[in-house]
Amino acid sequence: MGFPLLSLIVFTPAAGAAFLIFLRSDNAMRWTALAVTVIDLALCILMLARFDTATHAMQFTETRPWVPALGITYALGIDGISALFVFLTGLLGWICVLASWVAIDRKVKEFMISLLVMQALMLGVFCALDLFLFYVFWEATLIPMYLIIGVWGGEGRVYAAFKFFLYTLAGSLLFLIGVIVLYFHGGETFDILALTAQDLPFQVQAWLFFAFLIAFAVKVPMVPVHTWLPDAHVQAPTAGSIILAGVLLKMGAYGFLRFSLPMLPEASVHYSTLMLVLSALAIVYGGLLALAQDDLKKLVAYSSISHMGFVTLGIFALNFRGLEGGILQMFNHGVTTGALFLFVGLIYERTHTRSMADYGGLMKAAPVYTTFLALFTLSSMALPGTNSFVGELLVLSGGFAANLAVGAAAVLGALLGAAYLLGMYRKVALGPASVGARFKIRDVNAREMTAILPLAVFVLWVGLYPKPFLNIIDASVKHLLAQVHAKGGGQ
Amino acid sequence: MTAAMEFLPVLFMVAGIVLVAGVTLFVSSLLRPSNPYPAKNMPYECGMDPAGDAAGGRFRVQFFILAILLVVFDVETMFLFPWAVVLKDIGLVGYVEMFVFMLLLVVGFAYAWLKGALEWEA
Amino acid sequence: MELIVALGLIAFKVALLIAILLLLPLPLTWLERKIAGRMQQRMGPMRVGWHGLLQPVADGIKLLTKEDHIPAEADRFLFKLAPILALTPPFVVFVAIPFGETVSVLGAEITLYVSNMNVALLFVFAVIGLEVYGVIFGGWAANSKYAVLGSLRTCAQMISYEIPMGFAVIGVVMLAQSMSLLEIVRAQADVWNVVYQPVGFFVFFVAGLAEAQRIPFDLAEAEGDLGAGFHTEYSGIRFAFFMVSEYAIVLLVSVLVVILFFGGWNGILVPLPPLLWFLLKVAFFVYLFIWFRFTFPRYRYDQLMAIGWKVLLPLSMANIIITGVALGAVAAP
Amino acid sequence: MTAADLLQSILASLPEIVVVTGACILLILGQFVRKGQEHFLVWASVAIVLIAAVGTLMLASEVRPAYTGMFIADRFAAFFKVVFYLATVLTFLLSPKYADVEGIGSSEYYVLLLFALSGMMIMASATDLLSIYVGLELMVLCTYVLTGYLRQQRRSNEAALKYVILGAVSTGIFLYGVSLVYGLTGTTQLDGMAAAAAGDPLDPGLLLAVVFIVAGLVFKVGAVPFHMWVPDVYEGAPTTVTAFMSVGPKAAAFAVILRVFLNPLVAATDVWIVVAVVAVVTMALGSFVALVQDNFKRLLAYSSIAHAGFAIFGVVAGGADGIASVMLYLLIYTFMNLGIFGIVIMMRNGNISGEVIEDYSGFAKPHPGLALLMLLYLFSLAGIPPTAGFFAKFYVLVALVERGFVILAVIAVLLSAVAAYFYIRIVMVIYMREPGRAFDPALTPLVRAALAFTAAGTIGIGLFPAWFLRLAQQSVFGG
Amino acid sequence: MVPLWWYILLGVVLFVIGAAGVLLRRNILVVLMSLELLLNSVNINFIAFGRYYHDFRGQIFAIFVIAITAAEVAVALGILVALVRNKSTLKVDDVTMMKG
Repeated sequence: MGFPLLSLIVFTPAAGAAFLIFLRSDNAMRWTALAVTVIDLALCILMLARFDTATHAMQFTETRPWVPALGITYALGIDGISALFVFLTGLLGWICVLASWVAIDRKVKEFMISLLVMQALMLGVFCALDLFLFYVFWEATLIPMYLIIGVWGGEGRVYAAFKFFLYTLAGSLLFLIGVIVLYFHGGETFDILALTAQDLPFQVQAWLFFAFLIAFAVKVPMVPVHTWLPDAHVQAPTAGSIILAGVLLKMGAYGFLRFSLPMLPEASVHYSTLMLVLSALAIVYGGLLALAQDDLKKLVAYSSISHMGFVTLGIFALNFRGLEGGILQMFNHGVTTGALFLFVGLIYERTHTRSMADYGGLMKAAPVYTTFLALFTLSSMALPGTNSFVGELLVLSGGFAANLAVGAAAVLGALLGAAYLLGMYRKVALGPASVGARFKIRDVNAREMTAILPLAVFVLWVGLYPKPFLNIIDASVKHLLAQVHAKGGGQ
Repeated sequence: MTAAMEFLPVLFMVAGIVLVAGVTLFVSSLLRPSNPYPAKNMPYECGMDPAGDAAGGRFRVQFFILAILLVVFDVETMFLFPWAVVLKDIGLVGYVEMFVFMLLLVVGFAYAWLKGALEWEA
Repeated sequence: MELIVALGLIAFKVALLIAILLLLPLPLTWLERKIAGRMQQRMGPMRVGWHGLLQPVADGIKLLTKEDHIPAEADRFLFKLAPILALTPPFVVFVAIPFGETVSVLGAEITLYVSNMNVALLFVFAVIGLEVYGVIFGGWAANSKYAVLGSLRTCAQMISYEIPMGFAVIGVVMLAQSMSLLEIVRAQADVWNVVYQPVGFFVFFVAGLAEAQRIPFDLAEAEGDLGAGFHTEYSGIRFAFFMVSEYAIVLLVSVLVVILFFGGWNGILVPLPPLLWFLLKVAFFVYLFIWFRFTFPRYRYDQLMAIGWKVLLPLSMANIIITGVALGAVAAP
Repeated sequence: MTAADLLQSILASLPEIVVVTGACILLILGQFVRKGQEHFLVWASVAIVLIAAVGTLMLASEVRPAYTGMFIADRFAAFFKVVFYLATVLTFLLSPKYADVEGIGSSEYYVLLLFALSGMMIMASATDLLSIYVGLELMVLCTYVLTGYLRQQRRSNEAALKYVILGAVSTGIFLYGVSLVYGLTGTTQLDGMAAAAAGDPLDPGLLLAVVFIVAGLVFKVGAVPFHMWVPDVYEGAPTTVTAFMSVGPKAAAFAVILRVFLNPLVAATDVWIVVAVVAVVTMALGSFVALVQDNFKRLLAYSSIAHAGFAIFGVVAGGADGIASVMLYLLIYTFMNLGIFGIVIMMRNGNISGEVIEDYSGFAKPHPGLALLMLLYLFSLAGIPPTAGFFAKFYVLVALVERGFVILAVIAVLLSAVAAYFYIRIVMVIYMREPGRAFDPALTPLVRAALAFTAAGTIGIGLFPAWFLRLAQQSVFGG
Repeated sequence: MVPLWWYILLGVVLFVIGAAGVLLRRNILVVLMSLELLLNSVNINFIAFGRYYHDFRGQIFAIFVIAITAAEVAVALGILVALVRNKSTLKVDDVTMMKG
């Protein structure tokens, strides 16, 4: 066991949160939080730099006994798939801090603590190699997120927080039962790798698959358990929305990748069509709902449902392109939708309205803002040259290979996306300057620019040269596919 | 059988008393006059008209405390009687245990005393 | 056949007991008034019969023919039930009391007790405890303030003194290793218990005085402040029942003192018949009751309670502990 | 029984003797304590418990049967006794200020708690139905009185009266079951019962008897259908007593239930079906009714019903893991529940009752630290990791699934999701409302210590459960 | 000799009467008396079984039950007194203040 890099990554934000308790000035807290998240990002980059893309095996592993009586260990480790999300989380962390720099003006200390704890827990989720540890991180994210939405959210924050909490709690508790059942079927261990190596009878796999499905589907969220998401997104503060869209939703898809597919391959193959249909449903349904929205945040929220549909579609296409596309799309969605929420937040800070009807002609008042908005809108539409194009293309080709009808539905969804996103951009940025009359809108300042630029860089980088990112996940995806098809058959 | 013979007289006795009392009452009812009128039927209150209800359920708490003390102490005696009977057969342990019991009893008694449960403020 | 004889014998003994106990108040009241007279330098009843000997009979007839008065507000059922409830327990207790071993009547050995229970002492206490019901019902049912107050006080007094009484007896049981009264008397063949248990005797006797509602503990019926206590509203024959019950209790306490502490029918020095010894001793204690009545002043109610709880109870508890230690010391090699 | 046996027995029951003797001495000494020196009583009581605790730990190394099979000092008992000590000491720490505020000036309060403690200890060690009964009564009699301790408040009187009457009925039911067991097996010793009943496990009379016994015990736990007393009693009793009752007597009843269930006699009957139904209904009722409560104490009462239900699931699971899971659950519940009650007790000051949930509106603003503690306890009660409450529930679920009761496990988690709602509702009130008035929590050093300790337990066991888990398991396996 | 089941039947009947009394009667004193009945049915069982087995344990248990019940009644009376002093009623229904 070498240098505990992953532990450092996971617990740096937690330590920062603990340190924050002793600070008094709001600004000191903001700077501290920023420093901590930047350090964390640096550590993530260090991790990526030392990451060996050639192997699918877990890297940077750490193992310590935790509860030996029950075979629970404190085990961390990452493969290509998790590495990408660890990095994504690190990337979004400091952006969240920046996004809430002035938006959060009361109980700053509590907010920053919640944010940092949240980040630590999410990093933990992606790094955990022990099911119990994973579950602890997974479930514990509810606490800070509940507070972030409930305390610093909008008008209906309490309702939204409750809804978020109870939906995800109910889902994950069933997951817990699944975990325990798996524990006893898999030789009384919580070691994810050991459990992956087990051969379970199909009957058991099928039950577990649905137990897991409920938990992950709520998190992703898939139709029909998506209803918490619009409420949560709309009510959450900007940083909360970024975390939700950027990372939290990925945890569900990550669950599919880490547990459902490798541990329950037969069931995954068996029920893949169902999952594909649900994904297509989410894509189209989410798109249609987004089309009908006037509220900017709601629009982005529903578009999230649609985009996450692409992710699950790619995953359950169960072929190489689909999987790679799905995973890349998760990353892209984190960057792009995170950015969109950030943009909605920026404008909301200035005008205190999110209704598209109130906007128009922003182009003149805030040219820089609208330019970058255009970039991210196009990215969200998956225009060639942006990140989402690469991901969506891979997903679609994988999807068509898996199921023609589902692929066709996905294309329809992509078109819908173009419709509502362009509509949104037209209403907000173009046209007569209705807002300028009522609000004094200033353009983005340096701090905001600092948050926006890296995201923009990633949009273009992935869009133009996705190879490094695909390289990271390649080996792991191949291994995963081999696992699924070795046991689950198909293709 | 012997137990029945020992306790049968109790029944005889009760029956006998009820019988005697009944006969006496009957004889008395033949002999005595009966001349009730409202003033005579009033409860005795030194000749004044009675005021208020006598059996309204309001009386000093002291009576309750006494009742409770009785219940507790009387039942303690119940343990002492059998012990006293078999004192010599019960051995050292039984002998010592009852002293522990008595000690606890004394503690309870001392507490009641200190607490003023035994004071009867006139 | 044997069974019928046995049952007949029991019935006869019970009837005899009832008769004696019912008639005993006659001479006792006479004696009491006579003794009172002597103590107070006067004659006592002299009019009815020789030296007033028929006075009790006249009183009895008077009570029998007096109007039976029931207050208007009374609970009539309980009011009528109470005197019988008060009358029963002291009579029933006598079933368990032995007056001697046996006597020969026409060549047949007849026991001088109705029943030899192995738990006689427990039985005695259990039944005496029931006396409270007659008192409380009587006072409550009359719905008169004096009666209610009197009955409450009487009850409190009776239950307060029941505890030291019970504790006092335990010393005796420890000595005799039995709860049978017969065995207890037999155990005193050589030495009377009063020698080993002076404190027990003192506590028992004083508590007995209080149980019988006799001076100096007759607070409950103190004429001055409570009319006549719980039987304020009773008249005629029902009142007589209460009186008979009180005398029966006086007799009972005397008998118990003799049995438990003064060797029962075991005589000393003078070889008299056992039964005579027994009756003499009982008579002495009955006389003591009467003597006290005209000698002591009445206690206040708080004093009464203080004596019961703060003097007699600690004494009796100490008595048990000391007796236990002493017995242990004797038993230890 | 020779003198040597007696000495052995005295040794085995030394902690109980210490507590009872200490309580007696305090009872008398307490009468001489002058006004304003009550802290002497607190420290004396704590000292007594600590001495007893030392005794228990020293005796825990081996199994010591005592008093001719009536009593045993083993690890199982030691574990529960430690739970009782914890509950009692924490209650002591929380009490003085609250007693001041409520005007409870008398020393009997502490003495009664000590006597209740001794009753619970006897229950944990009892191996004969008679000693179980005596311990049980010693405990409940004290809690009856403590419940009615606010003599001037009708609510307190009423709660106590209800408690006494219903408690006596449950005792009656328990005793009736005991008498039937005695009649059918000819013995009241737990071991003897099993031996006598061997070979004829399905005697319906025996089943009935065991059901009666379990019903009587279930009352003390507060499970359906004998739960009706819980909310009223919890609401009416002084809050410190409520805190104590929600932990101590409940754990004691579980100790007895587990002892009885360890017994092959019970294992042979199909009582577990009844118990499973009880567990489900209890949890459902506790969780759903708590949703609509406005009174904090009442809410916690229903919450405690729900938690009892969850712990009973552990009993249903049975086996070593099942029993260990119940024990661990109770230990953890002691920390978190006393923690949250500590907050409620602390809030009772001045004209704030601390009993209405609305009283806590915006509590986080002026007192972020205390609010954080509350958050911790509440999420622990809801069973969210990384708090101890999660691990408690987790282990029960593990035990359930191990025995194949997956459906029961699913029901349990779904109901606990319902229960989570009312805990986070309180979080909502303290964090998401604006404070309506000034708070003046009675935060004495003792209360601080109690809160710190419970918080440390709640988070500590959550993060490092291994040691506590091993403790619970060893208490079952090695006892 | 009276057969064992007579005693058991008596016990059952007393138990049922006692339970019914507790549940149905409204006067608290009567409820307390019903409780006594309930517990005495247990005592009858114990003593009958003890005699049946020629075993002292039944009687010992009965004595303990009596003693502890006495303590219980003492506590109940004490609480009742406190309640009556706050509000003079003995009716169960009048007592109820807390709901839900």
